[in-house]
Amino acid sequence: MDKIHGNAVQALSCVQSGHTLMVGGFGLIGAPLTLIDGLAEIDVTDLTVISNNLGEAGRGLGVLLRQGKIQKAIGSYFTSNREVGDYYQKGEIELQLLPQGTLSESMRAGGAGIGGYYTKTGVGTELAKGKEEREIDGVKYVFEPAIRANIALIKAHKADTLGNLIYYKTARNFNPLMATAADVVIAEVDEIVEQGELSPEEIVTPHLFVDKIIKAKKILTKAGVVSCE
Amino acid sequence: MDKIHGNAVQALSCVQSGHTLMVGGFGLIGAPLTLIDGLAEIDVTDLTVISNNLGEAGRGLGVLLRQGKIQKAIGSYFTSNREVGDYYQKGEIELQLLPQGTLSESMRAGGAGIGGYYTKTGVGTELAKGKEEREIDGVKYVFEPAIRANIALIKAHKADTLGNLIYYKTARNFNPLMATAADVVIAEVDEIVEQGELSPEEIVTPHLFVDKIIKAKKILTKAGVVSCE
Amino acid sequence: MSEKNDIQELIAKRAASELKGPCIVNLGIGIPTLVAKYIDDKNIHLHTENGLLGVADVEEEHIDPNRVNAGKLPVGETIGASFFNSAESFAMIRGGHIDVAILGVLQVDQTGVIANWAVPGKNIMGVGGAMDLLVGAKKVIVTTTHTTKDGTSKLLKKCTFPVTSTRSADMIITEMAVFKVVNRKLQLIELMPGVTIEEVRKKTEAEFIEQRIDNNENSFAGYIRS
Amino acid sequence: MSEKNDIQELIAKRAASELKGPCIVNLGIGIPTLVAKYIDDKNIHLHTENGLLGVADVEEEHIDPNRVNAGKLPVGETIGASFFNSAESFAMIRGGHIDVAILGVLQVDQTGVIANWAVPGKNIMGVGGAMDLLVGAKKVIVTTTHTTKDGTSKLLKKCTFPVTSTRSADMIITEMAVFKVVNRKLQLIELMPGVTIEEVRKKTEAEFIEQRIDNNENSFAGYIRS
Repeated sequence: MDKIHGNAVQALSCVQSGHTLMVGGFGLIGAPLTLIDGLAEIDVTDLTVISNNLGEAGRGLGVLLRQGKIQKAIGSYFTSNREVGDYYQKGEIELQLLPQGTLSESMRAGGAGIGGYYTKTGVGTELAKGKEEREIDGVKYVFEPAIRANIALIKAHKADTLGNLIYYKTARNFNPLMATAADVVIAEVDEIVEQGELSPEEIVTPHLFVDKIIKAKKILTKAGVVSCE
Repeated sequence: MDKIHGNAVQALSCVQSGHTLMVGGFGLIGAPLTLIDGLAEIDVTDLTVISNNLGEAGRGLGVLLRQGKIQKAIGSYFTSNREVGDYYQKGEIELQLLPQGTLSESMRAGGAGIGGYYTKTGVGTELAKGKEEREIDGVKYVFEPAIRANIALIKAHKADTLGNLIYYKTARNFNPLMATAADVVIAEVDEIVEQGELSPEEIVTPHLFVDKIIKAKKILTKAGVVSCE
Repeated sequence: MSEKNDIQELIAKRAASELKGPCIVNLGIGIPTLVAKYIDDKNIHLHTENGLLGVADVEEEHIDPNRVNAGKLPVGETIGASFFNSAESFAMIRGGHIDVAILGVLQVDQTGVIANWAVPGKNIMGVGGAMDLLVGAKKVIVTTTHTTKDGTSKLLKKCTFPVTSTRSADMIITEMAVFKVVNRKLQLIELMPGVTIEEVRKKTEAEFIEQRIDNNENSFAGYIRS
Repeated sequence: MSEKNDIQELIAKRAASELKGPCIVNLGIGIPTLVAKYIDDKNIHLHTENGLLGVADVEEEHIDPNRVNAGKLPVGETIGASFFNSAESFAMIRGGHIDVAILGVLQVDQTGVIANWAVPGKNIMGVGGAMDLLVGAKKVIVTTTHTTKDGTSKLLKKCTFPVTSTRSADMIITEMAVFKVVNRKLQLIELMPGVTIEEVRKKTEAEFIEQRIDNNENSFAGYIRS
């Protein structure tokens, strides 16, 4: 079975309007910029996007925001794209804010067959309003449900031809978690290597989590996002 | 601060009677055999031991069982030591059986500030008796509380002098989880290397989890457990 | 080879023929372990819950005591294998990332529910990963001898031992026959070579459906092998 | 350097002096980020919640756009650093593995409760790791200017902005004074150089304890620096 696809649009053929998508990255760092470009090209709407941020103004997921493709966003820090507030004010996007630790933990739960869990984070704050509270061994926790997506778009550093992945520095962030929590996982990578080139002890995402792989055509450099075709 | 200790007994000075101990390993594979030997030498009783197995008859944790030091054991597969049943019949040990996935997940929760979680595993079985059941999105789950210990005794392959750890093949098993879920974590390692010798991308247990390190004096070989002093 | 071994190999070989790559397969202890040697599709990847994806056979000289399967037996690793901790391994299982689990059982009932971890009257001493595999694997194949040593059916109307999960297995393979579990009913789909339907009826306590094709006494729905 | 910068550096330097190795420290965005340059103890390890233990300064030529801190600013890595995913990073935070978190605030009240993520009337757009750090870090040090730009006290009787946690900070460091939070009460322990107790009283809405030592008007319990 060949997981390697020639381009983003081809790999994204499974994305449908109304789908929930997880998109990796902490801002633009570790974001699958080529796949996001592909999303911008295809005709899908009413997406729910689960991602820490919505990119920056007009960059990364910010492009999809401007296209009006995002119906709802679940994340922890939308502030990094100043346009999100404008769309929210106009009622053009629904937002769900989660503490960053809760966002990442809920993804892990979703990928691990855990229905939900109790976290200390947020107890007694506005973000816990309407959430079930429970005391365990004298400590207060709030219930958080697992989250999953139809599709995860992630960025890794290297893939082998089987689909095993390793990451690069803080571009790792949410990517390995999203790889576990979606029905279809599409990875954008800097480099594709032969089976056996990644050390079995070092592989962060084993291949059973990965469905499709494309090579990155846009990368983040010191000078900003550049094309590397 | 120097985390490296000269011998097991010295490193174990923090262990007290009545303590709850996590002990790594899947049977003898990845078990901290030198630290277990140290436990056999010191005068502590009424221990609660959290470990997948209680070693084998007279080997690994099986030695402590014979010494009568274990008041309660929490694990998933005691069958591998045929003597556990005898002690249980005589009322000399209390046993708590958890599915292996629940055992490992509860450790992770304990280390991650999660109070408890809902798992599908065990629903409708004898092991779920008395446990809270909850339906989430149409699926039944049981509640499992996090588990923690006073002390974790783990086995790793290499430590650097800061306390970063990497593991070796399937000797990894429960060790990285236990490293997160105890007040004091003591790691037994095959080799101690200089800071910087382990790749930052490859470190499995970052040093903030590790309190003490000793060098292994007993290791598992094809021929069985041998001394390597 | 003893008769017992012959039977186990027969069942294991039949189970292996159910596997089509690409897929991720977890093999339990006992007969399921034997399945490995009948797999020659490189797109079938074996997972063991103690923390390895890419289990391979190992020759005596390459045995590593720290590289074992769930039965603590030495195994090899494929090119492209990876190691991970127990929580990650069970996250794969519970999270639905394993396509097929092949498991041994003590009993299986006519709804496909299995019992494979405890015997009443004996100390309940071990469960391991059995319950996790039952709730998590997309497809569960049971491999078992048709009867116990004393000739009693292992395919029962109702399990008398504690069940492992409320979830039904999807297929049951014995040395006598192969059953599919469809809508919580056993459906005979195949007789093993030389076995008659009468023998299966005699040795099986569980009710099962014999859906004949073309009114032919020996053909069953799905009976495409002989 | 501007007066604003001077004030921030003063606060950061004072916060750095609270840190004694060995310890694991998480630095928030803003003034806390500046604390890094006043640390020269090799046993103080900096954690950033986006997935790095062992944050270091970085010189322009070594900037890597994929190695950043929680404020998305480029950082370096120490020898012995490690990278991990976001869930693992927050497991460290929530699980009690971070010794000290140094955080900026919008407001802090006289029980030590802080508000640092949302302003009423504006869109609530971001929370990041603030709530996790508050519940998880063993010790929380607040670094903040004593007043807002228009001169209003940031140390209030009660926060008017949404709070970040019900947990109190342990210490508050401003350009005017240092307070300890003991049993949910602010206790003045130090005046910054050149600041008088009268000035602090005037600029502080929150009630705080002045526990004088030796009846000396300028000595407070814990006042060991000048």
